[in-house]
Amino acid sequence: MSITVLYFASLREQMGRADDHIEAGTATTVSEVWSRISEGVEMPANILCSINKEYVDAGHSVKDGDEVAFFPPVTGG
Amino acid sequence: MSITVLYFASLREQMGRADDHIEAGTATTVSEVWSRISEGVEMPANILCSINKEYVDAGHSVKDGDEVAFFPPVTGG
Amino acid sequence: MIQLRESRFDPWLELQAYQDSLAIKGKYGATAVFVGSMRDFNEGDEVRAMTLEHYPGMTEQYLDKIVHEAVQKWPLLDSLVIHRVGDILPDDSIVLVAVWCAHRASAFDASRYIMEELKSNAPFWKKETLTEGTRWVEKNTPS
Amino acid sequence: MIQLRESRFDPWLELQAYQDSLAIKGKYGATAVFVGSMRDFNEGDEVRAMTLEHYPGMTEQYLDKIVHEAVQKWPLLDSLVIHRVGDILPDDSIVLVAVWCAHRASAFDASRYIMEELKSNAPFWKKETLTEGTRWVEKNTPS
Repeated sequence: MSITVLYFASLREQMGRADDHIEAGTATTVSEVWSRISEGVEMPANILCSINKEYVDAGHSVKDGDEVAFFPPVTGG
Repeated sequence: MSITVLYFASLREQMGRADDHIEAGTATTVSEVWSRISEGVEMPANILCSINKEYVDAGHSVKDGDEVAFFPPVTGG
Repeated sequence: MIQLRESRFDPWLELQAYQDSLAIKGKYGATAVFVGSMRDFNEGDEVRAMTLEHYPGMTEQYLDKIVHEAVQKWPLLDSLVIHRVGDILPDDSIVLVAVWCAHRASAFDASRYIMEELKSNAPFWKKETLTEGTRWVEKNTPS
Repeated sequence: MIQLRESRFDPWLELQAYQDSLAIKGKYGATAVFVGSMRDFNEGDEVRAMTLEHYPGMTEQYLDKIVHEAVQKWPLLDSLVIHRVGDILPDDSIVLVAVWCAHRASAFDASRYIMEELKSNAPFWKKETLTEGTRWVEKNTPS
């Protein structure tokens, strides 16, 4: 199961990279993806998550081929 | 005591003139000015009044040299 | 700035020129604008033209009062109010209200306040030319 | 229409050109516009420049969603949303939101709704260049 993970803004800088491509187990969730890519760092409460460019909660399930993104609070406009 | 009276919009057309110049008694009010110029027609409830270009109630007193105006509800913008 | 105009104006070019003249560049983060235009249809009837009457002197004074009230209520950096008078055709701009503020809440609130006060109380009167005959607009709709 | 722009735009010329292209002349009585501009001062510090990051694809999709929600809620005749991305300087326009309606209440409500939803949820991130160093803007103020 192959998943693309994207990071934006300050989180991208903290991660030191813009994306990851991971092979997850069969069934997984956004928070499990976070655990995989963060090497045990807890997900900050204000981090937002999306799957395939739609907002989701951290508990949302992730399927093969999904694009998962993590980013800080938005500051446009 | 000389008073200028102005009419605007539909009221001006109903009066058939844009203004009057009247000699009132010593002390008078906006409604008394109306009575003088309207020949007994009661002031419609929605007519607005001003003295010297400031909104006033019909009971407001009028003094020598004042410019009194009567006009219908406003419809700008 | 407050202006009555007897001829057609382009609200966007007015805004461009006015904003360009302001010495507050980099200070405003929020500009809120309202433009009222003449529709070709009102109260179920086709409207061909319109005449906007005002009370010279009182109208300007009343617009000034509204803007001063807005300045008391919100931190406005600048404002522009332009209102047409005289003969107007469909699609013409009738009124432009613009405010410049540091932040957006006050810009939204102040522009709407100025427009509502203008519609409710500023001495202007519209007379519509229909397909047959003319009629005075009797009252503005509350917002 | 929704657009992301990588270079400076003049909101008033954009509005002039866009409105001129609309086939709704005489139908709209109310246009409400909001323009957000870059200030040279934020959170007590001088700001020299700014970079606006976005999430290509999701940002456009989210702006589209907001406008569709507004169309469900109010009778919009048309709308225009332009948002800058990339490198920005003080006094540059960051965002333009404009709506055209028959009547003013829906124009005021819809333009503010679109702006508030955009500020709250559309995926954009500002990084400021100060006199010394850079910093990410941490959150937008609620209106």
